[in-house]
Order: sequence, then C-alpha cells, then structure tokens
Amino acid sequence: MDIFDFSDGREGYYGEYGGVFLPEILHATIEELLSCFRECKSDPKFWQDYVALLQGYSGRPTPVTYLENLSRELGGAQIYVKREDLNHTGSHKINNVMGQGLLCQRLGKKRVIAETGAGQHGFATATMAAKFGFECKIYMGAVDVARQRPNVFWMENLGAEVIAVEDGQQTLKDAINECMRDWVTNMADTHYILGTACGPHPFPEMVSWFQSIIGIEAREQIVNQTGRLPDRVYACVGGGSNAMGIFQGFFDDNNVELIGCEAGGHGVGSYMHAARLAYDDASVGVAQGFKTYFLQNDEGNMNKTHSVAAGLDYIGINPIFAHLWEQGKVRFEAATDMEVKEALRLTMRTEGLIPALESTHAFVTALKEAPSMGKDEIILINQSGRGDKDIFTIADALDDAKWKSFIGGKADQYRGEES
Amino acid sequence: MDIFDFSDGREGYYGEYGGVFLPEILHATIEELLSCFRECKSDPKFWQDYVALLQGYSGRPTPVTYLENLSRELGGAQIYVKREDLNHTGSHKINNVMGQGLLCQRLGKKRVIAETGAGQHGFATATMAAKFGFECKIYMGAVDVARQRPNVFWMENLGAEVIAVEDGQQTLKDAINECMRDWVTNMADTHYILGTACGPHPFPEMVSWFQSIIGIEAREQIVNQTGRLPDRVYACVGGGSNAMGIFQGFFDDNNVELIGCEAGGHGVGSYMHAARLAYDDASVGVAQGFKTYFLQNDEGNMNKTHSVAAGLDYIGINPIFAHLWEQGKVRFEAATDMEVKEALRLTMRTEGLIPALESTHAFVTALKEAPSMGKDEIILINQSGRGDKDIFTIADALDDAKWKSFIGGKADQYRGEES
Amino acid sequence: MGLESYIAERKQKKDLLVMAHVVCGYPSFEDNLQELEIMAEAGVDLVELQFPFSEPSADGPLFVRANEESLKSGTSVDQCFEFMAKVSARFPFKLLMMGYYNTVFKMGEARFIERLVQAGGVGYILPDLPVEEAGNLYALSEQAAVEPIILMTPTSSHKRLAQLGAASRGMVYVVARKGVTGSKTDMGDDVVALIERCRQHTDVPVGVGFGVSSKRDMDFLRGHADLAIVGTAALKTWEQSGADGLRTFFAELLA
Amino acid sequence: MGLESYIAERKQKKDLLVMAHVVCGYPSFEDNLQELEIMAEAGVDLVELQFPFSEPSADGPLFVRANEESLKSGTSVDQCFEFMAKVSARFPFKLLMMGYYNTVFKMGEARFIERLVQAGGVGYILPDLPVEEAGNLYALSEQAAVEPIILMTPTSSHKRLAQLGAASRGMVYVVARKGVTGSKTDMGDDVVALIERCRQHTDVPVGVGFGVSSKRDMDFLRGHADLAIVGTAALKTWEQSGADGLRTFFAELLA
Ligand SMILES: Cc1ncc(COP(=O)(O)O)c(C=O)c1O
Ligand SMILES: Cc1ncc(COP(=O)(O)O)c(C=O)c1O
Repeated sequence: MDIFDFSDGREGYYGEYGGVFLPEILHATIEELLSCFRECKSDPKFWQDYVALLQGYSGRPTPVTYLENLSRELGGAQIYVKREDLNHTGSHKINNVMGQGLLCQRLGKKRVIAETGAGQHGFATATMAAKFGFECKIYMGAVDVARQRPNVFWMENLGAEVIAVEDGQQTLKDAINECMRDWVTNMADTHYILGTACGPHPFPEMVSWFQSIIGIEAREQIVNQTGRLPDRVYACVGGGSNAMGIFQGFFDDNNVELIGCEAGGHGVGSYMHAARLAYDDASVGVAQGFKTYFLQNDEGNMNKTHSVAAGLDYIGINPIFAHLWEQGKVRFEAATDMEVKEALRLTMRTEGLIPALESTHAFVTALKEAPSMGKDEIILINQSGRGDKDIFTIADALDDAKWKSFIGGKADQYRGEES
Repeated sequence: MDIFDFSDGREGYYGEYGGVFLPEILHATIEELLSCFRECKSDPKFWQDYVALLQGYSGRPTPVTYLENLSRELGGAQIYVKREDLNHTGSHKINNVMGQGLLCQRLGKKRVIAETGAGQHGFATATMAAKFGFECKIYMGAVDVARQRPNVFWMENLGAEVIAVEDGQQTLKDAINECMRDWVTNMADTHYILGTACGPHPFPEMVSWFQSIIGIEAREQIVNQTGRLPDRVYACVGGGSNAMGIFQGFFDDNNVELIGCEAGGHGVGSYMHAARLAYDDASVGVAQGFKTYFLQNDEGNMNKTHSVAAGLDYIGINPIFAHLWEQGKVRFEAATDMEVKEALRLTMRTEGLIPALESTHAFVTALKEAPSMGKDEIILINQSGRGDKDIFTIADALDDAKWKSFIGGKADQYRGEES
Repeated sequence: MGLESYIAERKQKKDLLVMAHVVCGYPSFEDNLQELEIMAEAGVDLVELQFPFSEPSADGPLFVRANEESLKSGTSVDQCFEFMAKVSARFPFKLLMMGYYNTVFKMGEARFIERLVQAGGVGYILPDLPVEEAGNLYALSEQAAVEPIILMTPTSSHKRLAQLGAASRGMVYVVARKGVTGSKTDMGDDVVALIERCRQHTDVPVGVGFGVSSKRDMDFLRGHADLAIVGTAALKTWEQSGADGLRTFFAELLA
Repeated sequence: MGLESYIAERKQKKDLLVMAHVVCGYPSFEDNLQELEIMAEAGVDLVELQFPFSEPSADGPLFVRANEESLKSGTSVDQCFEFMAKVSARFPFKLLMMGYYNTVFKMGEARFIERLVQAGGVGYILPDLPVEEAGNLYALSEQAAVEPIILMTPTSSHKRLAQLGAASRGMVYVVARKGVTGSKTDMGDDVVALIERCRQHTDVPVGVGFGVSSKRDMDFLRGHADLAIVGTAALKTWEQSGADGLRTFFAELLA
C-alpha cells in the first residue's frame, strides 16, 4: 500500500482528507516546499544523510525493549517497546525536525519557526536550529508555556525566542495559527517546521516520511528479536506523527493490527478530551490548512479540548489517519487521564521506564488488551518520548507532597533573593 | 597495560592506592563479591549478556557526535563527543548499575542499596531495581536531596525509598558512610551498588570494568569516523567512573593524552572545590574503605568540598587515577563553576547539546585547549550525562527570571490547594 | 445587479471606490450598525461582513481578538445572515460575506450560497479557500449570480496570476503586501507594479487591501486601483475614538 | 603490665570484666572526665577513648553525632592524647585508643604508637583496619608492647577466624551481631556459639560488644565472655539523665 501515491487521486489527498487550504500568499511557498521535498524524497543520498545525521547526533537506531515483567504480570501477549524516548531531546520529534533542517538548508532559508504544544517539538526545533545555525522562533500557547516551563527554559537557553500565544484557547492550535501568521509575512527567508503529520500538504506526507524511520527500524528489530511480526502495534496520536512513523513499518503486513491511542481526557461524554476518532464528537471540517475530523461545533468553530498530555491536546486528526480509519486499516481507542496516571505508575515501578504522558496513552490501551491475548502473541508499543519533561504535570497528577514543599522552598528562596 | 593484573603487586592495589579498609564484619561479603566478580569477568557470556542488556534497554552503543560548529568557531582541534547522555536515565551511571544488577542476580541477593550525589546514580539504581525486581534503598545527602529534587522524585516513583542523610556535610561522602552502615547490617540479602570507581576493592575495578564499554565503543567509533585515534581524551572526574570508562579504550595507545577534569568550584586557593589532583590541597589518606588522595586536614578529617555539579563534589579520587597521575599517564585539570556556566551556555547555543554540569567540566578544559591545537588534531570529550536533571541548578546559575517567577506561581498554586 | 456592474456604475461618479470591513457581533451588532451608518453616510461603496471563526489564521491581532470576542459573546452564523439581511435592506452599499471556509463547509456549499443570496450578499471572500478547492462552490455561485472574490498577491507568479485571473469574477482583491491584516503597508512602486501585473491577467475591477489607512494611501491608489479596501484602520479608530472618530476617519479618507 | 595479664589479674576478683567507651570531647572533655569518674567508681576495668573522625562509618547514629559534635567544637588529636595521658594517670582502669585508621595513617604509624605509649594507652581498636593492612602497625605495636585489638564477627568463616586468632594479642573483640554500634542485640544461643567459635581460634581473653546494655546481658555473658563491652547504652544514659543516671546505670550493670 502506498498512501503517498497520488497518481490516481488528487495530490495531497487521502480519500477525502488532506489538501491545502491556505491563504493565496503562501501558494508559491508551498509549491517551492513541495518541489524541494519531492527532490529530497527521490534522492537516495538525502535519506542517507538524514539517517547518518540521526545516528551521529540523536543515537539512532533506538532499541526495541522487551518488557519481561509486565508481560509476565499481565499473563497475556509479550510486550515490546520501541524506545523513541532515548532520542536526543527525549522524543521522536527530533526525527522530523532534523529532516526538515536538512530540507531547510536545501531551500537556502536561514530562519525557522515552529509551533509547539508539549514543548517537545519546540525543544527539538530549538536544538536543530542551534546545530544548523538557523534563527529560531517558537510559538507556544500561553497555557502550554505555563505547564511545560522546563521545555521553555531549554528552548530559550538553546537560543530560540519563545512566544507565548495569548489568543484562543492558548494551546497548540493557536500556536499553529500564529505560525501561519508569521509565515505569510516572512516566507522568503523562513521555513515553517510543522511538528506533526497535520497541516496542509506536503506536511502530513513529509513529516510521515521523516518519521517512517521509526517503523523501518522497529519492523526489522522486532523480527530479529522475536522471529516474527507483532500482532498489534500501539501508538499515541496527537497530530499523528509518531503513530504514522511506526505504523508505516507495518502497512504492508496485513496481519498486523494498528491501534492509534487518543487522549480520552475526562472520558466519553465529558467534552473534555481530544479523541477525534475514538469518541463520537468530531466531524469533518477544514481548518489549519487541511481537511479532516475536527472537534468542532455545528457551525465549524473549534471546541475546547483537554488532555493531561499537552502533546495530544489537538483539535484535529491527521488526514491520513482519517482515511485509514474509515478504511478500517487503523483502529482508534482513547485513554483517559486517570488511566494514564495508573499506567504510568505501573510502568515506572515494573519496568523502570518513564514514558511521556503522551506515550503513556499507548501503554494504557496495550496493557488493557494484552491480558486477553495469547502468550504467543506479540505487542509493540511506541514510546514516543520520555516523561522527564512532565515532572511538574506528573507531580501534580500524583499529588506529590514532597515535590510541592520543595517548590514552596525554592519559591521562598527566590523571593528572598529579590528583597 | 593491564592495571588490573595484580599478579605482581597486591590484589586491589594500584601503586600504593586502593585496598580494602572495611570493618571485619564485611570481610566475607567482600570476598564473596570478589569471587563472584572474578567469575563474571572471566565468563565471556556474562559480558555478552551485559552488552545485550544495555543495547536493548539503554540504547547502547551511544554515538560519537562531531561538533562541527564549535570546532570551526574555536579554529583548532576537531572536537568529537561521546554521547553517554543518550543513555536511559540520562547518564553513564546506568552502565555500571546494569552490570551490578546482573552480578547481584548471580549473588542471589534481593535487595540493593546505593549512595548518590547528583542523583544520577540513584536514579539509575532505582530504575535497575524496578527492572530486576529488587527492593531498593537510596542514601543521599540532605543537601543533595534539596538540590536534586527532580531525581529524588523519579527515584521514589520508580519504587525506591530515598533516605536523606543528615550527618556530616550531608553530601555524597556521608551517603556512602550511611550505605556502609546499612551494608554491615544487611549484607546477607543486600548488595551495595557503589556508584563510582571508588571504595574498597573490588569496586574500583568492577565499576571500571562495566564502564569500559564506553571506551571500547568510543575507540572503534572515532577510528571509524576519522580514520585515526584522537590526540586527547577529556572526561570529568567525580569518583572517576566515566573517565575510567572512556580512558580504558586508550590505555594502550601511547600517543593519546588522557585528561581528567575535576571540579574547581570557586578556584585555586578557595578551599571551595573538589580538585584532588589538579590543585594542591589533597593528601593521601584512608577513608570510605580505600586509600587515595583525599581533601582532608592534617589530622585526617575530611574538608568541606564544593562544586556547582553535585556529582563531582567528592572528597577522594579513585585509587587508579591516583596511581596513573603519579605515573604521568593521566593529566588532571580543574574547571571552575564560572567556567562551567560559560561553557554550558556556549555548548547549548552552538551545538544544541545540554551536557550535565558534571560533564561540562570536561567541555571547559577541552574548549580551553582546542584553539591552540592543530586543525588536524582530534579531541574526544566524554559527555557523561545530560543536563535536564540540573534544571534547578542551571536556572539558578543563569539567574533565569522567568523560571523563578514560574516557580513562584507554582508554589502559590500548591499553597492555594492546601488551604 | 452583479458586483462588476455595480462597481462600474459607482466608478462613473468617483475614481476610487471604498470597501470597508466589519466583524459581525464585535463589539456588538448594535455597534456594527452604528459603524455601518457612518460608512453609509461617508459614501462607502462595499462592505465585507466578517463571519467570526475560531481559527482566523489569516487575520492580524486586532481582528483575531474581534473574532474571539464575538464568538465568546455568542455570535452565530444565523445571526450573521440575519444581520446581513437587515443591513442590505437598509443601506445603499453592497455586501460581501468574509470568513473562513469551514463556516461554508460545515453548512454545505449549496446552502451557503442560498442563504447568502437570501440575505442580499453579492459575493464572498474566503482567504483560506484556494481556487483548486473551489470548483464546486464557484459553479454554485455562478448559478446564483454571486461572486467569489479571488485574492492576488505579491508572491503570485505570472502563471499563478493567469490561473487566478481566469477564475476571477466580480472583482479581484489584490493583497498589497505579505503578512496578515492589520499592519501598515508602504505604498510605493511595488504596489503599483503589482497592480499592473494583476491587471494583465484579469479584466474585472481591482481592489487593493492590507494596510490601507489614510487619505495618502487613497491618493496613491487613485488611478491604479478601482477600490481601496479599508479594514483594521477603521476598527482601530472605532475602538479608540468611537462614532465621532470613525466619522472623521471616513470623512478624511473620502475627502 | 600488658593487657592480657591485666585482664587475667582482674578476672581473679570477678568473673566478667567491663569495658566502657567515651567519645573524646563529646559533649566536652569535662563531661568525659565526669563520666570516667563514675565508671571508675563503679569498677569498670577498661575504657576505649574514641578519637573523633569525620567519617565514622562503622558507628551508629549516636556515636556518629558525637564524633561530629566533638570535631565541630574543635577537638584535635593532640587534645585526645593529652586527655588520655591525664586519664591514665588519674584512674585505675586501662585505656585503649579507639578510632579510624586515617587518624593513625596521617600522623604516621610509628609516631602513633609512640604517642599512645606516652599517653599511657595499652592498645587500640581500629575497626576499619583489617589484619591484611596492619602488618607494619602490628610489628611496631609488638615492639612497644601495646596491643592491637582484633575484631571477630558472626560472619567470619573458620578460616578467617583462624587468621584473626593467629594475629590476636591482648584480647579479641567479639562483635555480637551484624550492624553498627548502638542497637540492641538479642543475646541468645547464637552469641554463645559465636564466642565458642572464636575461642577455638584464640587463647587471649574475649570481650563481647555491640548492644550490651543491661544487667541481663551481663548475666547472660557471664561464663562465656571475659569482658562485656558497653558503648552506646552508657552514652545514651548520660545524655538522657546525666551523672546520676550514669551512676545508677553502672551500679545496676555491675551489681
Ligand atoms: C512525547 C510525545 N509523544 C507524542 C506526541 C504527539 O504528537 P504526534 O501525534 O505527532 O506524535 C507529542 C507531541 O508533542 C510528544 O511530545
Ligand atoms: C552525569 C555525571 N557525570 C559524572 C559524574 C561523576 O561521577 P564519575 O566520576 O564516577 O563518572 C556523575 C555523578 O553523579 C554524573 O551524574
């Protein structure tokens, strides 16, 4: 299956989803980007350089780890984890960013902008910009700036300017709008490093292509380690880049079931979640440059979303998944905030892994399904990132008294210094 | 050169340094440990298992990254970095800990204890204990608990009990004493996972052996990447485990200069540092189970030490280095707190790397020496860990106003919840 | 009467028409009415009524906030159409719907055109709907005799302008500079050259917008453009100095 | 008179001798003197004077704090030796230096032995100096006729006990249980068996320490050990109930 073969359908469309819905002023920029991307994609040297860069800088290939303890405790399927958390900057986001960095070099642009939700994409972009010598501006919803301060701190120290976006819900979608506004002004010297497999064509395809390195590695690794293909592959889905990344390794394997795990937030019916496909609340619309399922009201205005994981808290699903879901090729489930907390606790204590809150959504679903599977069945989870960045959120979520009193003490110390 | 061939000298001695100076009650335990270790060391299968474990769980081999920008800016030697920061839990400490975990399994013990300074070793140990299913207690000086709270938070969430040691200077050495006290009581079922290449024999040898994986990989990688050996290799030295780890790859290469970088703290003459060999303030003594250079007064009581990097803030140098230094085989330099802050800033902005404060000491010395070296010369720095864990210290050091106001806001939020 | 002939008719009396802009429901529909009253008095020729949207990514800060506030106060699409109907009944100028494509998409393109016609609108501006995606909507528009206003920009290639020109009807909207609405444009040779380039590819009247804010800009555009499009500057004036201010603003602009 | 004959002599009058412990300079040398006075009155036979060290890793919490406080108040090795000289001149019991090897190492082994003899000490206990490392110090001690007190422990193998026994002089210190100083030991068959095991490998008198704190412990040890070694229990009593308490403590212990 080549979902990126548009020769039969319309360029940039996956079924009826995708496309380019942008102000006319960006038309030329998108054309330029698309042709540069086509050049890169058809140039084997580009991919080699890309892989070499990630090997040397980010520690790829990341391993696949067997979770012996959890598999035994749950008594069902054998559980394996693809360790994107071991990447430089702590998540899969670096893959896409390094790829777009190389592409930006080819475009001859000297400045990059990016939106970020959890801050991981911003962190990765700031890192790439430092390495490539690009000027860098990161747009981040003010709410996210507040809950992901450690990432903001690192971005700034890496030399990026971080703009807290005060519009709208002050989260990821608003940061994307703000990026668009920057881009329509500065496209001549600026490349927009979109952080996930959403947005106008060619972003979904391009980000998916860079992230496909996850699935290429993972397929080979799991086959080497277990002698066979997994029965199910789980990945969390914000914009869908890590999930597209790992799923692409298995698109041609008909017996491998692919499960996308969305943010269930407060659960079904709460309207405080970001489950576009797993729940029934989303409908098709056009926003942020593309057509897909959005959490929106009848008039097409976006609803408030919520997740304990800032990186999943997005209104739209990537257009490729909207299509694959309708085709029955990818199943969608949601994990609630509560379930995420429990699974995180369990994974930390049982395996010594600290998945990012985003990634933990994939663990929730996998751990729920593993017990009813056979001992000879194999599960692969994509651990898209590490939880270090979430210390404030996790400490809050687990209501850690010592952490709180530590923070109180620190605050007092700082106030003391001031006066 | 095989420094661990004791057939000519005394077992566990490096020149006149090393040995076992422990209460008689531990004699049998140390004998048992030594014989188990000898078994493991002579069993090629053990090493294979060890390497496989680290590959699958911690992402080894870690890459060697070329710092193109810094090399160009400094205009001297070509700078390469061994990326121990990409390990699971964020530092080289995991190597030793996983090795000792396997050994502990062989010993048939079910409980582990460890001291920790920066918290990296405790974090790694708690992680290993979760994975191996050991009960785990971590001793940490109360001062270090205060300055490394994020690591404490993770240790606890990984299921370890963390004890804040209130004795003495409330730092690393006091945590070691407390471990000894636990060990003399519970040795029957407890293995003491010492975190660095210090302490009584066979710890310096054993920790060095596990860490030698760094040097084995690094030598091969740098030769593959550059076609030759490096001219100089730099590593920071707390207890000396990461430095021993990388240096062992080059002990037989006479033209490779090895440079250990100690904590210069407030500088020469300040008596607020932990430079045992680079400065003139240490003398030979016996404490914490072994003989080496300690920062102590004339009567043999230990002096207060200081470093911006909790993991380097240790009174004694490992006995192997004491010997190699006297033999002129390893040069020692110190980096001050101020220099560390500058080098960290530079490395973040120029290369997108965030070395741990400990590792940054090696960067300081390397960056100081690189400009006066030839463009055809090669430098290899061991980046022993990542700086994420240091966010509070770095934010303090860089006096980051936004961070401080964020912490103030968090504290207010927590206080609000209470009332 | 179609948009193009309306413009032609008005142009017989003055050489540069003015299109103004109102965000429906911001600060309130009552305020909107007052603004429109002033515009009508001043002799404005065309008005865009912006239907607020939650993701106004082509708008600058002032309109972003206006969209947001309007939605917060409960503005619905129904209200916007009702308002349009009322306004078109009451004032001499013609009305365009301005908004984002999702508003149209969600209600259905056919229904949108139907309601637009019912409310008396003569066209629409959807900045995030490129011509490639607009085939069906344009066909429906043609049947209903309402005009899709196509945007031409400084970054459009000749080839692209040809394509846009071929699809253009009623008028084209020439975007005077890169960026979003709301900041000042340096009117100069660039803008003139751009208008010339656009005219090579279309015969419909040319409006120029983005940053038009003063009599000077009007004088500059006269002879080059058919319409000057005034957006942010008017809203800023209304916010800062109310009805009197706005009256003065348009008086000076149209003097 | 050497330590062994001293013990033999004292044992003629009573069947279980007592060795007590004082941390030099904690709470102060004056307090130490008072404590020793009380010990002397009660008939204590031997006293360990602990020279404080910054890393007392074989000690329990009470002694750890005592070491720390003593150093903080400025106690020096010179003062400890001076104090030892004064005490040995004044009291009937014999004195042992107790401390960590670094104190000895830093001043030089020969000098240490010299000063110990000058101060009237008859031996020393260095818990972190294993016999393997003690060759030179033991030789010097033999020349000076002071005794290194060797520790035997519940974890020592027969082979190890044989090695320790061969090196033992003056007396051996049998550690009644695992752990550091300061917690209670369950005196029972294990302890008796341990003492028996130790006696198989040495002929010198046997002291038993770690957790000895009551008349019951004394009664238990009588007939098995030659000396009961009392450490933490006495210091705890002093801290909690001062001179009177300590007097009662030893009176009961030695009753
Ligand atoms: C660790 C991690 N996982 C997953 C996501 C979700 O993004 P995507 O669905 O594009 O992988 C994010 C986004 O920030 C993230 O940081
Ligand atoms: C990142 C890092 N580097 C270095 C050290 C110093 O230890 P060693 O000298 O044993 O490598 C530590 C100790 O905690 C550490 O955390």
